[in-house]
Amino acid sequence: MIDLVLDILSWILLILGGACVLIGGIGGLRLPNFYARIHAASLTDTMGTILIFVGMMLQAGLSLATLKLFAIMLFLLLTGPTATYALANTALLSGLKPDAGSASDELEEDEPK
Amino acid sequence: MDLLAHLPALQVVVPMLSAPLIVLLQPRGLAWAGATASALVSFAIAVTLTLAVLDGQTLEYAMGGWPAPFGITLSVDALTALMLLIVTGASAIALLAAKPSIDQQIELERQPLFYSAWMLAMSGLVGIVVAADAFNIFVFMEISSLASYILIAGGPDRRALPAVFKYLMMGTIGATFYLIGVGLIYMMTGTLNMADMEARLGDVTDINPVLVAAGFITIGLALKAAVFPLHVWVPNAYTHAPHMVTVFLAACATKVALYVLIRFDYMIFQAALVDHQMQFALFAMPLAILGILVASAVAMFEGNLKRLLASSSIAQIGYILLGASFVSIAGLSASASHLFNHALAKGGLFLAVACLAYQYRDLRLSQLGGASKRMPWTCAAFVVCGLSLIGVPGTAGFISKWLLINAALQSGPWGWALVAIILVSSLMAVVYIWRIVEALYFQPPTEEGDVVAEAPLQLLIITGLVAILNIYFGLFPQVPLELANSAASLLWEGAQ
Amino acid sequence: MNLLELLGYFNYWVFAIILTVGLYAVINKNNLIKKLIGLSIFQSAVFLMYITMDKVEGGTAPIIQEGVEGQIFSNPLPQVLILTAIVVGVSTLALGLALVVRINECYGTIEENEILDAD
Amino acid sequence: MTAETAILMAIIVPLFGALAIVLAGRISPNLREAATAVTSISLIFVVWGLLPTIMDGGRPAIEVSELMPGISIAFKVEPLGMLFAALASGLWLINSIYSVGYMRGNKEKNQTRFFACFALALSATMGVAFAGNLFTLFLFYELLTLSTYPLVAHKGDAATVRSARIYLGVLLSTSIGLFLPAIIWTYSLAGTGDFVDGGILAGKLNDPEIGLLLGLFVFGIGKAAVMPMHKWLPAAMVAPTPVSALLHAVAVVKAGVFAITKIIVYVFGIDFLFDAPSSQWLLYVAAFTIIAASVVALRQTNIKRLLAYSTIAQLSYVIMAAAILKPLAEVGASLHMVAHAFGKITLFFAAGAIYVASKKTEVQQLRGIGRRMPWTMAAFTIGALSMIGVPPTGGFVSKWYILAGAFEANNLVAVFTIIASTVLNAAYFLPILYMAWFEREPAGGKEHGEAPFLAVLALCITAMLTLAFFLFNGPVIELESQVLSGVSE
Amino acid sequence: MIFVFAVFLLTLLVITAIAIVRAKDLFVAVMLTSIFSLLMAANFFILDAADVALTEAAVGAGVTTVIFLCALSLTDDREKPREGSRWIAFSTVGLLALLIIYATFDKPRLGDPEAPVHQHVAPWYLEKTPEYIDIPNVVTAILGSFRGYDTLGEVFVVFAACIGVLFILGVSPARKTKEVPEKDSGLRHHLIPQVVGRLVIPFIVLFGLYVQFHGEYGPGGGFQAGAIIATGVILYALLEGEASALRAIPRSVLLGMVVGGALLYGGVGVACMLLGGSFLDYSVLAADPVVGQQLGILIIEAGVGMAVCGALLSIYHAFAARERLS
Repeated sequence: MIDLVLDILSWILLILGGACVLIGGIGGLRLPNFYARIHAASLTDTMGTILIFVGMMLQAGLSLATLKLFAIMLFLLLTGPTATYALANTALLSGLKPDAGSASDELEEDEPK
Repeated sequence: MDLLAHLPALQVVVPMLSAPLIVLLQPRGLAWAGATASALVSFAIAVTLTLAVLDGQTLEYAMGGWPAPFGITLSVDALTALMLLIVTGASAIALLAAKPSIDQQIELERQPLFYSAWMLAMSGLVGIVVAADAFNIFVFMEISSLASYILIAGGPDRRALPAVFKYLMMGTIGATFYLIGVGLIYMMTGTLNMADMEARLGDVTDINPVLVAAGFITIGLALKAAVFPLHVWVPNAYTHAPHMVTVFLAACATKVALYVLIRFDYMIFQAALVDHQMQFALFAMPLAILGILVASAVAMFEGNLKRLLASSSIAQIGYILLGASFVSIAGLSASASHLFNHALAKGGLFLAVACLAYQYRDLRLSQLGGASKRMPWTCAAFVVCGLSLIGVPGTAGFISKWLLINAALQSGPWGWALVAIILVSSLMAVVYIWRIVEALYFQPPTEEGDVVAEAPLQLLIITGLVAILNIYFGLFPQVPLELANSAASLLWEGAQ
Repeated sequence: MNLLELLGYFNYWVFAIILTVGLYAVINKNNLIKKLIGLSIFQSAVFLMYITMDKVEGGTAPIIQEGVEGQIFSNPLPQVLILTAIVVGVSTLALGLALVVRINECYGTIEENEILDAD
Repeated sequence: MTAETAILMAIIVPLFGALAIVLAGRISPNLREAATAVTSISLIFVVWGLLPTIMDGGRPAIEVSELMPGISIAFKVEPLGMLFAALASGLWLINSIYSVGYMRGNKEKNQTRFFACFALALSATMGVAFAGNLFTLFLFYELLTLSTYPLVAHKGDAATVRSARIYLGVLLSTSIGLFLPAIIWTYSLAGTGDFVDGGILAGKLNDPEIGLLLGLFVFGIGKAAVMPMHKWLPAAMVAPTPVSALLHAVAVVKAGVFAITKIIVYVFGIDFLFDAPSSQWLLYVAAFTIIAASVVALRQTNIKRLLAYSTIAQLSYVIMAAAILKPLAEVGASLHMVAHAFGKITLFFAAGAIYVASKKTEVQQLRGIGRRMPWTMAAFTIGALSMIGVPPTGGFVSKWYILAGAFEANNLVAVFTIIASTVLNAAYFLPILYMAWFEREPAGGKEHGEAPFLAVLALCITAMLTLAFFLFNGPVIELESQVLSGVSE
Repeated sequence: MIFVFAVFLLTLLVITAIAIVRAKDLFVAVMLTSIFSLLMAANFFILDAADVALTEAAVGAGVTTVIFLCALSLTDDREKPREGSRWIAFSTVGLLALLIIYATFDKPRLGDPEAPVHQHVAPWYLEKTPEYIDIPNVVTAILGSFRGYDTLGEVFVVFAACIGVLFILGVSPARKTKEVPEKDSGLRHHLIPQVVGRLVIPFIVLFGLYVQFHGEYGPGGGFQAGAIIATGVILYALLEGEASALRAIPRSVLLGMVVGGALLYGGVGVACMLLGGSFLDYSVLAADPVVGQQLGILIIEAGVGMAVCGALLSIYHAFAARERLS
């Protein structure tokens, strides 16, 4: 009984997480300019990560695997946003003006320095 | 276990472990001394091993005590011994002579790395020679290749770099092809030990992968051995490398790959691929002949001394392959002895070139005027080695030419045509060697005038020694011939 | 032919395709770094071939747990070989890149044809 | 000193001589010349010391090293070789005396290299003379080619280097392209290449191939200058005269005909060859060469080139005599080897002396030179007469024997050739003599006297030898008859 | 299920490969290469090759990318368009592909337990490892002992690469830490990466050590550990800047690690010889051969770890210390 509930729950989480990742991906492709895109990307590595990992933990139940998964999640939660920050920062330093709604920076955005 | 039993392992381990130690030798000259010492030691080991296998026995050594095919084994037989002599001998001689030339070409602070790379190259080549395990050959092939890239990259001018890059590309592709071939064979036999492969390939039913494997291994090794159409990396690499490196590599590097190729084709595929004779007659022989003729022709019109000799090396590789492609004992022993004699002749020639380069910046023939006045001994040595390369009687080169022609005569209806080709190419050799000799002797001297300014004594003595060896082995070739013959019969048994 | 068999062929074909793609880059590209990238692809294709052949139906990674009986293990040998091969690959790559850097310093370009013109 | 060591000494002495010359050359010219003289004298002692042994029918032999089963470096002294060696070593001494005079008179450069290579060439010649099998013969044959190359290219200017290239090209390519295959063929047929009385090929080979193999040998041995392989000899005339004198009148060219004779006698075997019709062509080729070369010689204006073509003709005399394959003719062959050696070296010496004294190289310039250089021209006359074959000179004797052999074999081609060539020889030598002695010197010619003393001395000695050989040719016939007795039984 | 996934991954692999070759921007190409390696690693994992997967992830995706980026920062990261026909290349590689595919049709099918690969040698390893060496990870057993000689060779390949890069880039091992201009003083003025990095690096190193010493039991071993620790230090260098990284671990120490690791491995082999065994025969290291084997493997893995870590770091520094050519 409880297993079933856990299973369903975990699947829901997994699917949601998958959805987040998917949305993040689509956003990364479709959004007009760089800063908007990294928002989408950040969605992937925060929300997506959390949901999927929790789902998987539920799948694994209480075991060494869970612990490992938790560690990995922690790690991702630390690194992901940092990477995003670094990216945005570099973009700013390399003279990319945050100017919402314009697709003007396409050119530079092709070559992140 | 007594020392002799350990020698096959020590042959590889001594130079290998000396490499890291040499890196630590900073003070002037010590690195050179260390490298030379270790090269001499391994040459001594090679000689001992040769004496041990002269009576036709084979030494086996199980690494880590694990029996074949589970562990990696080393095996030393007559052919191996011959190659060991060539590799360690070339390395020792080159190193003995090297110091002045290297000091001239490479900054002191980079020398420890350089000599350590030299040791690695040598241990890699030796490792390939003694290995009895297909994958182990790959590993040591990579060691030797990486090390030789480093050595060549030490060349004086910037053109060395693209040359090395090309060599690196083609070398890696060759090694990877070899790896694919070995993988396919492993897939069909489940073993990596070469003797075991031979045994088990016999009862492989689906022949396709084996055929493809044979193709990959042959192409891969041919790339490394600079067999004719795949030789494009050689001229630049040899031309722009440091002179002593050219001495070392030209004497043995490509030959080792060729040795592996012959071993594979005779020992392993013979059992699996029926009508080996045909296969050879169809592929190897035309390539060999083309290589001989084309490369000699190129050499005839080449203006740069080192590049000229490099092209002639390609032609000589053709000779060795040609001998093997007769698929007869006579042909094989001709190849084996030519392995030795060409190493001797070409090594001597490049040593002489190193001496010349000590006085002449520019090694184009047109710039070498009056060399015979300035460096008489060097030029004399050069002439002697050149005659040996041509195959004039009384020099080492003649022995293998004679054997090769005999083998060609016995090789069936086309024998005379082959003899004709060999003779024609010899005449081409006469032409390109004589172009150099005339440049050295009968060209108006350059502005330096004709004061005697010889290369350093160390370099000169070794060069002269090699020249004398060329004559000695032309008059008393018994030992190498004995090795070559037993090697040939060994391969022949493998082929039957 | 069952799914596994199809996958087997598929693996080998992917190996062939990646191999050729890599080799194509090596042969046809002018940019030296691109050549090196192609070379690394070329090599990893071979890794795929080796690893493909070590798979055993229903097998697991060759790590023997205590007390578990009758497991099937995949073939450890190709894995060992490829461990070696990977390291060899990266070593070659490092050396090649070092060369490229020096070439760029000496010639001011890393395009092969321009280098050939330079000499 | 046993005979065996004597053989080795004969080859080693000049080698060390060369070394000594190089070292001495560093110190002083005189020391170098002394080294040359010492070497040549000691060589004569070594070689002529062997003579008695051979006369008593001894055949000392020695094997140095066996390279491959059946193929070894071995030496064996037999009458022909003995004759050749004695001739070469003897004339070397005279020639070195002459060279000193000539080289110094001309102030040539690189004299050290010159004398050193000369010694090397002599060592190679000894090797050819004493070779015990085909392989050894080939070895020293090539060595001779290579050691004479620097002598030919001595002057070092572009034209010289070009002719030297022809010299080397013809000799090497014929030897590698034809001689070597012939040797290998012989080895694969007979399993050995040793020189044995009566030949080694008897019965191993049937008719058409015999002619082919013989052809490979004859044309492969380019040094014999059988047409069309003769081009190198005129080319070699760019060398200093001593070289032309000793090497291209005696050592090198004689090495060629000597090798051919030796191969005919000891590899094929006279009787075996006589029964093989397909070997007849050799006679005709030789005959053709004689006539053709003489005709060409008629039209030469440069003295040395004229002598060169005359040499080509005279060499073919020897070959033709050998090819008649009759004992008397064989005797004639070896007699002619000696006679021509004496005569031709005299002529070259004279030509060189004229060049040193007056820098004259053309026939037309010789008008009335007889008055200025009586000794030289006297010697020249004797040499010329010997070439034509007028008694009392050595040339007469040898021609006599050859003719006798030709009649014995009633071989009319040979007879006709000899007569015709004699006429031709007269036709190109007599005008020179007439010009030299009886015509007036054109006015305004530069004053000059005799050549340096040493040169004149040398050429007088050889002229004397030419005359003496008319009477004292006993030992040669003695030796030759030994060869024939060895063959006939 | 898993096979569908495999097919998916493989397809992705092919697509990535083609994308890499087509990409004109080398930076993009390098990033894609790193992704390619990750996909490859995933494939390896599906095919039961845990160790290889770990190595490919650490070396292929991690270190290789870093070195590539170093090289890119020193050269030009745009590829010039290439004129001229490409049909020769196409036909060559096409021929090659056909050749291989032709070969595949006689290959034993994937996973066939009867395939010769699984018959001859491999079962012996699986069955004898507990008896002779008695460590769970058969791969490590083979790597360390049965084919230890190959691994020795491999270490020397890494060594060769290290001295090669040092030699070619002309950075002498003797010279002490060469002063690096302030411009590349890392991200010291960026707070967040600083903090996070400081937080993460210890764990990376710790994980590296775990992989190193857990190699006998689980996937992992010297190479992977070396690579992971190296990446940790490289991250430190990125954060704190070259100079401080070199202050922490100077070049001489790195070179010492390389040399030491190589010598340690070789030394074990020689020691075995001296103790009467054959080269690399660890059984003689202890009274009980099995213990001896385990001891030997432990030591040589340590040597491998040292050598690889040192080599990768020296290579990184050799590149990073170089001025960009304007």
